[in-house]
Parts: sequence; structure tokens; C-alpha cells
Amino acid sequence: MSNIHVTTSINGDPVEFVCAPDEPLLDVLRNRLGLTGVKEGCGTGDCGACSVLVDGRLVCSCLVLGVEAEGAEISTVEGMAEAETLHPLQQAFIDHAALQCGVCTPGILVAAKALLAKNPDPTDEEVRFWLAGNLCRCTGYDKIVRAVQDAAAQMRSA
Amino acid sequence: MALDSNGKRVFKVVGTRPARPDGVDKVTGRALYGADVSAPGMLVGRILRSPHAHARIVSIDTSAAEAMQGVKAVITSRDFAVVEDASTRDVQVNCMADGKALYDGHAVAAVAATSAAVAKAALKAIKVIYEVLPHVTDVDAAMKAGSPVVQASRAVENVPKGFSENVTHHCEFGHGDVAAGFAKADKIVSRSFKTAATHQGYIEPHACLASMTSDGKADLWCCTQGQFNVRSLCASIMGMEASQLRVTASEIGGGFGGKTTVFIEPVALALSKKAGRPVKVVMTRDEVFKATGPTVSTSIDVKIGMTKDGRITAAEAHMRYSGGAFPCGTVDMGAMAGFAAYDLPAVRTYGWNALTNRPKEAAYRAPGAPQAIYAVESVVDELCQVLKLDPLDVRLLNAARKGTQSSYGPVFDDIGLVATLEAAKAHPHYHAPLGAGQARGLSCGFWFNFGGNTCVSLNVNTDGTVGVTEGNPDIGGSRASISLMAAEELGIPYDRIRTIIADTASLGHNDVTDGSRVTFSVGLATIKAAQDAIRKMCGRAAKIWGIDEEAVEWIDGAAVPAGPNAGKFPPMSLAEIAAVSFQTGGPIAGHHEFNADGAGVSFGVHLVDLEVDKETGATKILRYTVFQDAGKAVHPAYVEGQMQGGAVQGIGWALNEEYIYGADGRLQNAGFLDYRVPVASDLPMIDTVILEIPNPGHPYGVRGVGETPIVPPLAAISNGVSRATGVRMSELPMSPPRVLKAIMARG
Amino acid sequence: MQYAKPKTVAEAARLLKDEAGVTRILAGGTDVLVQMKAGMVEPALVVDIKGLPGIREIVAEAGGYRIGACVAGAELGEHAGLKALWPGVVEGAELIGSTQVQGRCTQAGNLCNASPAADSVPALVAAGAVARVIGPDGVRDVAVSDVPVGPGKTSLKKGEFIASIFVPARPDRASDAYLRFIPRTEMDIAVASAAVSLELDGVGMVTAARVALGAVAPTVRLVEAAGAALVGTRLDEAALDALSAACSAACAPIDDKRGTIEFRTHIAGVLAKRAARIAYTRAGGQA
Amino acid sequence: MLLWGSLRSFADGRAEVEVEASTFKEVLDRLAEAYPGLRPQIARGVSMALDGRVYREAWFAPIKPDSEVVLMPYMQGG
Repeated sequence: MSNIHVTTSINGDPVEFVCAPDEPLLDVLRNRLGLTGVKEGCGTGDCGACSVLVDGRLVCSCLVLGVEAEGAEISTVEGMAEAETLHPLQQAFIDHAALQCGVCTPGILVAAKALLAKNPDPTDEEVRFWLAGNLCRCTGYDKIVRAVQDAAAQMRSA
Repeated sequence: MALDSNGKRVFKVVGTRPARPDGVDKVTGRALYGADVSAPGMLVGRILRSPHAHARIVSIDTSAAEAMQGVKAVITSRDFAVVEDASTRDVQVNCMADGKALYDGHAVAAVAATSAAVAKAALKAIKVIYEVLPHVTDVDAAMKAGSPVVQASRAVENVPKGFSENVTHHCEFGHGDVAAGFAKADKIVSRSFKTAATHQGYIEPHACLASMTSDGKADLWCCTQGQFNVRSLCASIMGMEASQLRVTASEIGGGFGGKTTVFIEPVALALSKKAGRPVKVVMTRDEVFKATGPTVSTSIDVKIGMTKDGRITAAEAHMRYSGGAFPCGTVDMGAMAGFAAYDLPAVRTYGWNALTNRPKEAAYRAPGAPQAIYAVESVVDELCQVLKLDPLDVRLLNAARKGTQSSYGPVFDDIGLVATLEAAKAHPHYHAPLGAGQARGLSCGFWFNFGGNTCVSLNVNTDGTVGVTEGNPDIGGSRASISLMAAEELGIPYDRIRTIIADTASLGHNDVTDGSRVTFSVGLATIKAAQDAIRKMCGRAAKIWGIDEEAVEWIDGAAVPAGPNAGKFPPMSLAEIAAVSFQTGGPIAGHHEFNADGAGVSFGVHLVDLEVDKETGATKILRYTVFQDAGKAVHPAYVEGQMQGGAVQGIGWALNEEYIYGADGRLQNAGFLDYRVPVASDLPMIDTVILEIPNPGHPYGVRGVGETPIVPPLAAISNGVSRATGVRMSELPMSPPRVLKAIMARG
Repeated sequence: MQYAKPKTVAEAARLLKDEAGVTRILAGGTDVLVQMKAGMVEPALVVDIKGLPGIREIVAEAGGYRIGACVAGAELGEHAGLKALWPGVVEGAELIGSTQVQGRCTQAGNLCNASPAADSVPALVAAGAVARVIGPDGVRDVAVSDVPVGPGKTSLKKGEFIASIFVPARPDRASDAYLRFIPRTEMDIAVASAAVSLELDGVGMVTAARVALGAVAPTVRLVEAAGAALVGTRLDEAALDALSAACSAACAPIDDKRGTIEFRTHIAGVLAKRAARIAYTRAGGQA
Repeated sequence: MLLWGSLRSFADGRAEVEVEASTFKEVLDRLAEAYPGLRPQIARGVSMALDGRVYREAWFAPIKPDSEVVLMPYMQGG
């Protein structure tokens, strides 16, 4: 089993890596590229902690092979802030105490960003169903929903 | 210290909601959790686990694995020290089976290899010969004489005769003449309950990086609720001196009690020792479910007598808990907590623990209490239904208060139960109309809260900022609350303080982050350490002013002369004193270490509105309100967070979460797909009402908050479902098939 | 393991045929990667078919639609025309997994995974959908209902894979619906499910009905008696009761961690009733 | 002082016993002398509630003559 060379784009930057053909994108991001903001909670697509965008589409990076990143554009939590300026979702999560342990937070932020790109003015129910694949065990989701709604409102008025 | 018109302390920063110090790291992905660090030359550690619920390990042949290219170490139980202390030995044997595999997923060997692929192949190459033994996973079955014996000769001296050898522990609590009490009752309800084992379900799997060198020194990075406890356990299990092992706690991706002990850390150390290289071990999710510490599973009988006007005359409970394959004292907590909310003339609780072929129990938020209180609160609710009494009025009538002899012995000091019940009664939620097919459930909850060993250093920097060094991993925002208390005491802004969590070499021992102890104990130690630093700063000001140290006091972040006789000097702020500290005697630091007591018990009341789909048995939570006495809420947003998070874990426990074992004794649902924690779309907003009944044991009145909220949801939801369906529910979880079966049996 | 991403169907077919060991098709990967992670399958070759021409497109054809094998669930939900014509087919596909899984999962993959509980399959069966299969011997069309033959087993031969699924044209007053039961509101595998496809006449009388059930038998089951119970009715209570009874009678489920035989049998009838009402309303019937 | 129920069988069945002690440590020592059957449990760990306040380990917690003392199992949380 020889490794495969992959050329891709991550958070807007060109990236090359080699990976095993059966290696999940999650492992590539974490172990080969040092993007440990992408978290592994289950490895089977059941928790959403490893959420990233591939060509704008929200996916679990544990359910994508690294080799599938060839020619793709990938976005992770590490690419959300612009230099010193946090994304409105990131700031809202801090302001609303929408994280406790914080391990689900990167995945939820990436997922919420994808939601607001598609639907800038979601109902609470739409937020909850969109984020149903992102497990959070600390917050009971209440403050997460509020933070997403606050960020959405800010982004609409920006 | 300023007081308001009611004589309560007025706070400047405590009670505000500033941004948490670890917030930016966590929203940008920079925070480092257990699996996020690497070391040069690091190997991948993997663990081989028993596929059997109960089996004698006849032999383990590791030779083929050891011969594989890239395999650097293979270990079994032989690679650990001989441990004398029984409870530590249990932890060791839980980390690596010794002679017998006691549950599905029990570790039997481990490898360290140059890649995950090689490690995986090496596990396959290890040949284990098992002699499969009969198994038992049900607590009631395990207690019966003749049941398969999980471990022989583990019972303590107080276990009555006539049970299986699996029964390791017995306890009894209470006071008063129970028989006479029941004789006075107009109505007695007796009912038996069962609750399934649940898992804390933290999103971060256990992970650690161990590096041990040939001179016997080791460093261990791991996600844990208590690095000092990890050090104690690992040092014993490895036969090391504590000073040779430095443990650093990573950011922790949830614990809830489940990360208070060790599972993989000794294994990683043993692999690193043998391989002579750093070894990282990260559990997969199915390993987390199979081989970490779920809750006890229980079987409980409750009997309560009540007069027709709602006064409880006597109460009794028999509680049978199983903490898995090792002795477990959690039933003590259940038996003590079960009736804690009530002022009872006669009460008795009896508890037993039985061994089963399940993983060793670990703590989960208020360990032992949710199950017991679920059973008690269900029977109280049933009595209210039968006697047509308002369930809140009945609880108020019987509520424990200051001076009540608790069901577990001590007399209560200031407690917030009555205030909490009254707040619930006055709340619009309790009076909101219910739609057709909807019902309302409620329950009280209780937890003891603990203090414990605590050690804090507080360093005043020359630029007027302050570093607080504490030793308890922050699992819910405690660095923010510790900084708030330091700021309050010192009289400086919150953002001048940075609180960090020390490794085991940098600070004295701190107990595990458990028992809702951190904001209380570490906060108290921080306040004392700040006072220590303040004394020193007053001393420096006194020297500068040339007056007696006693003539200086600390007001609003500055040293000032105490009264007109002390002399007339302008106040010297903390920053001003710090700036000249090198010239006035050297660095300024405060310190405090103690074993904290007086944490102050905590009560909560939860209200839930729900509806049950009578054709499918599915329960939908419509509205949920948590009322809890938090003492002084230091950072209210994180107090709310504890209340909301605990409530939702309780909702999951009530409705869907359970360990499901097959007839073969193997765990059927070791993953988030079929171990069903609540998802966002299952829930409404969780409203919170914080009551602040000051804890007399803390200068700011702080009580523990984190555990009580998981207690009431079980019964609140069960009571709601029982009222919605007209059938009294008595088993958790109330999964749709179970509820539908009850509805159909009623006809 | 070898990974290949062929650019033509011929190349894909050849790769699959020539590999002596275990092969797997990679479309969305949401089942295959989980099975690989769990060690349930260790393929010698994975063929990623997402590079094949047209495989990610939905194309109008003969009044219906041809759905490429690599169209993700979320993309189906974003296709207005398909959603209007076959709303039940789309809602079945959209119920597979989380938003994240929706970004990857495919109907064809769901079908080939051959789980009795596959969410997208009952509505396809009720719709009379047809899979286009490509293999070493060329192209053949197979009824979707004939693809799965048992849990984890399909009728596809060595080297064959599904390139597209065709859902046919519909008369004006026709629609469908799919419902499943899960313990939570999301993230679960169906404990039981039902799809109902109806055609009505001008006065709201059911003229044709197909009912398919999931998770109550080794494969998704088309229940002809259940459809027959609705034909010639305006979906009155008696018809719905007959539907429910026919569905429950057709169940041959198992007891497992997700549900009991008793529960699944009961729920199948309940879901069929509810789905029939939705389909009827969507088709323009006045309930 | 009060003993929790399961200790009673090792203290001649009594729920309430009297010992001369001015600290928690003295309570434990006197109890172990008077009722050797309690020693295993004391070794495993006991907590003491003194006038309602729970002490888990504090040997030197002072006990006043009119204090209410309750012996309880050593408790742990999550």
C-alpha cells in the first residue's frame, strides 16, 4: 500500500500532502497537517466534531478519504477568523457562553457557518435540525442556538 | 466590604459574565486536548480487548506481534507493578485484565508501533486463548445465590448472608420508627423500579501521551479531571515514586465524572517504558463505551406512606446497584440522597452493591443520586395523583429545611429547597395551560457537594497583573470563575488576572475536579491566597509609609492607612506596590492550601411539559425549567450552563440512553448511533431560574452547582409521561417501545 | 488497499472486474468508510466513481428524472423539479444521517448498502424506480426493489455498479410521502418506515397506490395488499385501518437494540397511515 | 454520636453511641477501641457531619460538648 500524493486547498492556501489510500481526511488534517482544531469524537460520522467544508459542502472529515481532497477546497475552523478578527459566530459563542468544554465547538462553528451561508435567517428549529449531527454534551444546546441566532442577526445587519 | 439593604454582600465583579479566558483558543481550534499533542519519535499505542463478557485467560502469545516490523513494545498484565491497596489494584486490573476478562471490552494486552496500521496488525497477531465462563449482567440476577460469580471473596464484613458472592457491599441509613409511621398513613404506595446504566458521553475520547525514560522519569499528558489523582494511581500501578512522574492535564473535552480515574494512562506508560519512546494512546468511541466507566445499573423498591392531606408518615427504600465487575460504594450515595429533600419522621434506606460482567463504574454527575431520587420522586408523584394533591404543595409541606434531620443523618443548615419550590410554584411555567394530550411533570433533586484538598498560588506581577495557579482541570468555565473571585478579593479588574492549571510538579496536591467542588474549594483557596498576598502588599505599603503593618488596610484594590491615626498617605494601588516590589522585599505571592469542608448541599426543582405520541410511544419535551439554589452564582452564564447541560443529560437518561447487553453479555450499542444522547432537534430551550441562598461555609456564599441538575429530570419526565399516558412508568429509559408497550397493556 | 478514480464507466467496470480481492465502490462513502473503520470490510480496491461523466447530475428524462449515483442527499433536496414530482423520494433521501452526511450520502449507496432500514429505499420502491447498472457485460436496468436481496446483500454481480436511478413521470394528481420512526428526532436508523405513493382521479378517489415498508423484513418490502386497500377509496378511516392492518400483517421484523418485533409491527401500520394522509394531501386530495 | 445504619451491627446494634473526644481523629480512635468491628470501615474511609457540616477527612476538626456528630461513609462526587 503506497501513499498517494494529493494537491488541495485548505482555508484558501495551497497544500500538498501524501497519505495512505484508506486514510480518512480527518487523520490527514490532524496528524499530517497539524490542523488539530478538527476534532475526532467518534470516527463514524455520528458526532460532527470533525466537521469541515469540502467545496462548500458540510461533511464529516472522518467520512471522507484524504485522497478525495485532490483538487478540492477545504475549510476548517482554523480558517474562520481573519487574522485578529474573529468570525461573528466565534465571537458570539464566547459572548453567549455557548461552549463549556469546547471540544464540539470547532465542528459546530463550521456547521453553523455553512447554515448561515445557505440560510441567513433561520428559525430556531432550523438551527436545531441543521446542527442535529453535532453532539454537544455540556450545554444542552440552549446557548448554542442563541449564539447562532445572535451571530446571524449581526451578519444580516453587517 | 459593602453590603446591600438586606445585609448581603455587594459584589463588584463576582456575578458578572465576562468572556472566559480559554474562549478564543477554543473557538479558533487552538486549544490542545488530549489527542492534540505529539512528540518526536512518538509511537501509536493500541489495546487488545476481550470479546467475551467473562472468560479465563488461559494464555497470551505475543511472540508473533513482537516479531513484526515496526512493533516496539507489547505488554500484558505482567508489565505492571504488584499493588497492595485493593482499590488501586482494582483500577490496575480494570486497565489490564489479570487472569480473567471480566467484561466485554476488558483490556488484555497492548502494543506500541510506528503507525496505526502496524499497531492494528499487531493486535491481530496476538493470540489469546480464552476459556469462556458463564456471565451475568443484570443486577438482580447477580445478587441471587447460584449466579455466576464475577469475582470471589470481595464482600466487605457487613454484607448479610444468603446472597451470591457477587454482593460486595451493604449499607443502611435512616431514623425513626418506620412501622409506626406506615401505620399512620392513609395511603401507602410501593413500587419497584429499574434504571439502565448510562454513559457520561463526553465528546472527547480518552487520550494520553506518555514518555518514560530509562532513568525512570516520566511525563504524561492526558485529558483528565484530576492530574494529581492520575499521578497517584499511575505511580502506584507502575511502581514509581510520585516525584518521578509529572502529569499535565490537557484541555478536557468533557468529563462529567468519567475522567476521574485512569483507563489508558498506565498502559501508555508501560508501553513507553518498554519501547523507550513516547507513546500516544487514543481511545476509539467504541472503546470509550465498552471500557471506560458508565454509571451503575439499578433495581430499586420504594415504599412511602402519606396522610390524605399530603404529609409523609414513613418512607423506606431498598436499592440494589451494580457498579460492574469491581466492588463499588456508589449505592451509599443513593441510599443517603434518596429521601434528602424530605423532612421525615421515619425513614430507612438499605443498599447493596453486586458485581456484574460490566465495565467498572465511574462517577457521573451526582453519582448514585439520580437513580434513587427518580424512584422516590416517582412514588411521591403517584401518591399525589392518587390522593389528588398538588405535587408542589406536597413537596413544600414535607420539604427539608434548616434544622431538619436529613434522611442520611446530619441536621441541615441553611438550605434552599423551600425557596426553590416556592420559586417553581410562583413561576408562569407552573400555571401555563397544557394542550390536549400534554402533561406536566416535576421532581426535586439533591446533591451533597464536596470540598476537598486544594492548593492555589497567586503571583503578583510587577506590571500590576496577577497570575493564579490552580490544580483543577477546567471542565465548565472554572478558570473564569476563579479569576472573578481573585479579582473581587484583590479589587482589580477581571482582565488583569490570568488563571492557569498547573501540572503535578508545579503545585501541591489538588483533588479531582468532582463533587461540584472547584468553584467552591478552589475559589475559597484563591480568596485566601489573595488575602495572603494582600497582607504582604499591605506590609510593603506600611514599610514605604513607615507605619505599622496593622495600620494598613486593603480597600478597592489599594493599600490605605487604616483610619486617621495611621497617618495621611494617598492609597497605593496593587500596581503601584507591585511596581516597586523588587525594591521593597522581592516578588509578592499569596498561597493557600487546605482540605476544604462546608461545601453546602444543593437542591433543585425541575418542571417539564411534554406530550406522548400514543401511537408510537415517543415523548416530546415541550417546555423545561430548572430552578436551583446555586448559592452565589459567580459567573451566572456558566451556572446556567451547568443547569442546562445537566438537565439535558438527565433528559437523555430518562428517554433513550442505556447500555444494551445481548444474551452473550456483549455490549450492543457501543457508539453514538445507538447510544442515543439528545441532539439539538430533540429539545426546547432550557429555562433557568437561579436562586442565591448563600452557603454559610463560603465567604461569598458559593455552593457547588454542577451535579444537582442531572438528578431531577429522570423523575420529572417519568412523572410527566405517567400522567400523559395514564400508566405509571417504572423503568428507565422510557424508550418508545417501552412506553408503547405500557400504553397498550393499559388498553 | 488501492484507490482508483476512473474517468470512464468502461474503466471503472474493468477495474472492478480485474480485481480478484474485495472491492468497494466509493460514492458518498458514508457507509463504506464506517465499515472500514470498524474492520467489517478490508477492501483490496476502492473505486471512487465520482469522476465518471454525469454521475453527479439530475437530468430530466421522459417526464421523470434520472438521478446520478453520486448525487448527494442535500443536492436532491435542492432540486425543485424532483422535489415537486416525487417529494417522498426526496424526503427519504434527505433523512439519511445528519446535515454532514447529507453532504455526501447517495441514494445509490444507500440502496447498495442493502440495509433493511435504508431511508431512501422504500420511497424508491413505492415509486417503481429503476436502477441503471453498469458492469463488465454492459448496461442493464433493474427495478430498485430487486437490488437488495437480504441484509447487506444485493443482486449486483461481480464488477457491477449502479450509475443512476430513474424515477418515472407522474400524472397530475399524484404524490408520495415517506415517514420513518426513530427514537430521537435525528441521527438514528429507522426502527420502521413506510412510503406511500398515490394517484388520484378528479374527485379524489385513489386510482393507484403503492406502499413499501422498511426495517420490518430482511429487505424493503412492497406490500401490494396495503396499496390495494387504498384503491377505490377517498382515504376514509376504514381504508386507512385496512392499510394499517395489511402493513402490520406484512411485517416479519427482528428484535434488536433498536426495537422489538411487536413495536415494529405496530409502528409500520401507524406510519403507513400517516404517510398515506400526507401523500393524499400532496396529491390534491381533500382529507 | 449517630452511626449510619450498617455500622450499627458492629456497635452492639446501637444507632447512637457515646465516646469522649474533642476532635474527629479522637472520635475515630475511641470508636475503633470500643468497637473493633468498626475498624475495617474506618480504614476504608468515613466522613463526619459535625453540626450539619460534612468533614471528609479532617482529623482535627474540633468537637464541642454539645455538638451533633454523625458518622457517614466517605463520599465522592462526579
